[in-house]
Amino acid sequence: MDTEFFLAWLTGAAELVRRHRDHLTELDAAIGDADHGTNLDRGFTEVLQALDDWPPTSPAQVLLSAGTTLIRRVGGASGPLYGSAFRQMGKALETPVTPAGFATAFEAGVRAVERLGKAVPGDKTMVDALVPASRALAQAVQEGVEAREAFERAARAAEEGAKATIPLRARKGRASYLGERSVGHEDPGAASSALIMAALAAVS
Amino acid sequence: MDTEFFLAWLTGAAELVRRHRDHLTELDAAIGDADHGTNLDRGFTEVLQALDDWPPTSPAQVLLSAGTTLIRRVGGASGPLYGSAFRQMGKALETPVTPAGFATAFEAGVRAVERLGKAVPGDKTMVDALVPASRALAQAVQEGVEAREAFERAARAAEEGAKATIPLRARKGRASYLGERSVGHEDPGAASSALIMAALAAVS
Amino acid sequence: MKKLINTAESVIEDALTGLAAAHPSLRVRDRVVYRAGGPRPGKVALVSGGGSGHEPLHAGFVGHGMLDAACPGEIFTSPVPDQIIDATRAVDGGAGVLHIVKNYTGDVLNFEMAAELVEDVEVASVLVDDDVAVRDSLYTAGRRGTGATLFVEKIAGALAEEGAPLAEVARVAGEVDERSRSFGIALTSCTAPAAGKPTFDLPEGEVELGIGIHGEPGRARVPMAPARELAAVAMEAIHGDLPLEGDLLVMVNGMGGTPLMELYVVFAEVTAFVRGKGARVARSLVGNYVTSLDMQGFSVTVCRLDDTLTRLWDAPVETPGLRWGR
Amino acid sequence: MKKLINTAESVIEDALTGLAAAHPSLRVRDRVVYRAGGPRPGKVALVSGGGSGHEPLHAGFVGHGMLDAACPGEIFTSPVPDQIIDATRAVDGGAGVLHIVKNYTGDVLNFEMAAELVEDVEVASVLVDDDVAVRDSLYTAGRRGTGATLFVEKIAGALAEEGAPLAEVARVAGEVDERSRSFGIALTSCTAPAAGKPTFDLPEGEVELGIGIHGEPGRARVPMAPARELAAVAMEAIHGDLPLEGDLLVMVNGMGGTPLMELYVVFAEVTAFVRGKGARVARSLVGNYVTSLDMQGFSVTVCRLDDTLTRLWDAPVETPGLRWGR
Ligand SMILES: Nc1ncnc2c1ncn2[C@@H]1O[C@H](COP(=O)(O)OP(=O)(O)O)[C@@H](O)[C@H]1O
Ligand SMILES: Nc1ncnc2c1ncn2[C@@H]1O[C@H](COP(=O)(O)OP(=O)(O)O)[C@@H](O)[C@H]1O
Ligand SMILES: [Mg+2]
Ligand SMILES: [Mg+2]
Ligand SMILES: [Mg+2]
Ligand SMILES: [Mg+2]
Repeated sequence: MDTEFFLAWLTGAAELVRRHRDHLTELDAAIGDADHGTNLDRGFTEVLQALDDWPPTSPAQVLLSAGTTLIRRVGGASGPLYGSAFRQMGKALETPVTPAGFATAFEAGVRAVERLGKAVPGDKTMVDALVPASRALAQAVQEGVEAREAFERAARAAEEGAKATIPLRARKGRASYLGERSVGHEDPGAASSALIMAALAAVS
Repeated sequence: MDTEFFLAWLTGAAELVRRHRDHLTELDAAIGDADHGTNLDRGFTEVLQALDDWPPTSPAQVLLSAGTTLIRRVGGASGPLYGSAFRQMGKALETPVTPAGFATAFEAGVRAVERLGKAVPGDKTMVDALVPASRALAQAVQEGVEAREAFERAARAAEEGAKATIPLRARKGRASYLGERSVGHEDPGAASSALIMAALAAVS
Repeated sequence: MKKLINTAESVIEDALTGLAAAHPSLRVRDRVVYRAGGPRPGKVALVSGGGSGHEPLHAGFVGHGMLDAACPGEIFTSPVPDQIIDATRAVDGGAGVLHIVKNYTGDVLNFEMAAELVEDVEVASVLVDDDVAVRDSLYTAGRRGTGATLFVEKIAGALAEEGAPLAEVARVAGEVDERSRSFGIALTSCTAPAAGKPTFDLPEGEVELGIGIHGEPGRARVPMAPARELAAVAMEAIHGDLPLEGDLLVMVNGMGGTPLMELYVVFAEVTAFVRGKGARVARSLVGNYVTSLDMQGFSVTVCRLDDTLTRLWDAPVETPGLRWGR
Repeated sequence: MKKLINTAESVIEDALTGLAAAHPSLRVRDRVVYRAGGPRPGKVALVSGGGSGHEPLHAGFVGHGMLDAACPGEIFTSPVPDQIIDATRAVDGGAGVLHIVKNYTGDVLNFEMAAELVEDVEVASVLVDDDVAVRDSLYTAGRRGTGATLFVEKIAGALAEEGAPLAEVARVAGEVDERSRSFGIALTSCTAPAAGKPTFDLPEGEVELGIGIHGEPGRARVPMAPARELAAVAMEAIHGDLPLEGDLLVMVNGMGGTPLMELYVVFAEVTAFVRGKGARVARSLVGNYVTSLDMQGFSVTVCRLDDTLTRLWDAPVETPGLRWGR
């Protein structure tokens, strides 16, 4: 897993976010303020721009650059959260990158989201997609399956985690203001997390 | 034609205006500001109230009271115009009231509208209903037909005059701001004038 | 129709109750809004009025440096002579009273009747007719009075505070009107409470050009366009009637339902347009000042300033709708 | 969607251009709105910010007696740390900087990150959370910051002008928040330019109770009712959380698309309600101050005054959105 791999991941994530932008915004309109799609699309566009302007020379640099850009350009709740996740992942990532090393770094990134947002699984946030993804990744690595397979399991876990937010009542973020009325809608941040993991699995 | 007759006329006019209030307002919405029906309904309601509070003892008093109330309670363009019309009619009315005397007084009332509003027939205003009504009345009286018949001719003339405003381009009042766009709509004030004349013909 | 009212019949009364409660500097009696403290001896008094639905105009401009009284009529219906007579008599401080009348048949007739009936007070009157969307010709009731009314009330009010005599205040008021022009564009119609539905239908993709402030349709209907183009339409109409030169007082006015953010977007375009003509925006106002109920849209009003008018515009004013310098 | 904009992407930039052109007392640089004239030596500086779409909040409250800088984010999206860092460094006059933060996850996270990164400036921060529609519990992100933000900015700003130290300004700012409560009701949704359609659908006969200021749906949907009843719903919610007693500062705030006349109707009802509870409306504001784009509706914010807060509220203020005393 070299620098190219991580560039491909973020490029793929940016494409998926762009393609699903309006859907993410609609999810946010239902239980938030209708800006999640535009926020992330703006952010990932800037991420690719920055990676293009200052070409990174290591996987860690890719993640650090992406995290910093998301923090500096997105705003809202998702900006600092995703930004910190990528930055922590970058800081924890050791080169050469092994699947096991990546799983550890990824878990550090997810921890950063939990620490910053103080959300736990079940609060109906991106954490509900990221934590299962992190677990699946660690599990797969332990089982020694090859990277590609491990990423696919993580992506599936994230996707299932996102869908599992539908029946939940939000306890964090804007959706929590709706109380009972937040039930029955998928959390936009969990949905975008699933997209980012899908992009990881799609890197070839 | 005694005091009762004139009270009956105004009572009938008030009823017709009430019944056609929304229609008059819709006509005004098309080429004005959507208040003619409410203006006149408010005005005639007050007219009856005042006639009830201070019972008039002569036909002239009925008209003077009605005119004053319309001026004091309606506002807009139609308030001063209709108000002055009834006031002038009252001033010019001689008792005992003969059909001929009424025709003369009515003409004086119409003149007041023309003087105040400076509108001439063809400008697409109430004048287009009132002037033909006045002419028909004078004509009928000259021919010596009985009152009831004379009033019916006047009402018909007013009605035709109102409908005849449809193809006209307004040159006075709010409708004139629309220029060509005022063509194709009946003038609300002409329509209300026709109602007032219909009430006259309906007095029995 | 969804409106924050109790009943369509009581809306004016209820709003005036709220206005009086919100502004101790005002007094409301018999449908007239007065500046508290009674007539100012020796000061020319200013009285204006017109249909309601244009808030803050006129009642929101009663106070030091502007109006002494405002006569609110029913919605979009000019006030009745009684209100104007009461107001004129009550505010006269011996120096006479200026009636500021927007040029609409109803307003003109009712103010004229009132003026005739107060022989005991010296009354002068100024007619505001700044709307370039209406050609002043034999074929119209003449230009409508719109945004310039605020300029006339502010500048004449400042002059009156300085102690100028009635004739002088009336002269300058007329001068402000002559130097001012307006043009309005509607994105939506407005809904009068009594009517209960929009005065006219305006499809999603279209706007009305040359609207007045009573929800009446405009001169023409065109496809919706970016703010830059809509601002240009309004400014070209104004510039074509009164060339933009020198120092200008410019108001970008919201029609009541348009948020401030959009008005600033329009103002940015208007400023660029003015610069493009070699003139200068010396003073400005951006906000909802002369409205048409809940209509979405804007109007631009431009006044060519000179040193005197600028001084009078800058003079202190203390009203609910306009306040600076005290 | 019909809006007076050029493009959904450029609306913030365009509006800031118009804001700067309209108000010589402001400076706009890198998405931060500053009070002209640079930092005030020895004066505690106030910085606030949040998503755009709430105009005049926050940029309209930059000036003497209120904010030293405002950081506007994208529409309904909190600003990024860079803006807050730039603003904090630029306005510090040596006495430290107070961050006024509305309680939303995004605002809190971005202001926190910024505060951590400016070790060179003494920063204190106050969290505004006045919306009683949201229960503050383990099950929510806590109460939203809405109308009380204006009260905090005005009163803390006046105290800072008096030369009070950062700790004192922060303490009083927190006290204003503790003494304030708000409740909002929407008649229509709002349309974010980027979304292009209303955030939620609200049928003709219904209203949303307990809305925030980001077009998010409220706590419940009920049939439309007369202003008197809607005002009572809002006031009961407030009174149930903070009993109405003594002298009150009351704001009846429009959500952006509601005309002033209707807000006065609501204010009349609110005043009557307060009187009914034996309290007194000692100070008030009626208008569009903390808005949600083009949403129609209103919110009521009440603050229990004491002599100090009243004095600070009355102190001179000179901003585009709030001005008196100079
Ligand atoms: N405290 C939190 N912890 C973790 N994730 C959160 C938290 N608050 C919000 N989020 C995530 O952020 C998403 C909303 O992001 P976005 O709409 O971009 O920001 P905002 O809510 O400020 O408009 C939510 O769907 C949720 O997944
Ligand atoms: N100058 C005028 N002369 C005669 N009638 C007029 C004149 N101006 C307006 N009207 C009449 O008044 C009617 C409008 O009355 P109304 O709607 O009550 O007042 P407003 O136009 O002030 O809203 C018009 O339909 C027209 O018939
Ligand atoms: Mg959001
Ligand atoms: Mg009318
Ligand atoms: Mg009218
Ligand atoms: Mg947001």
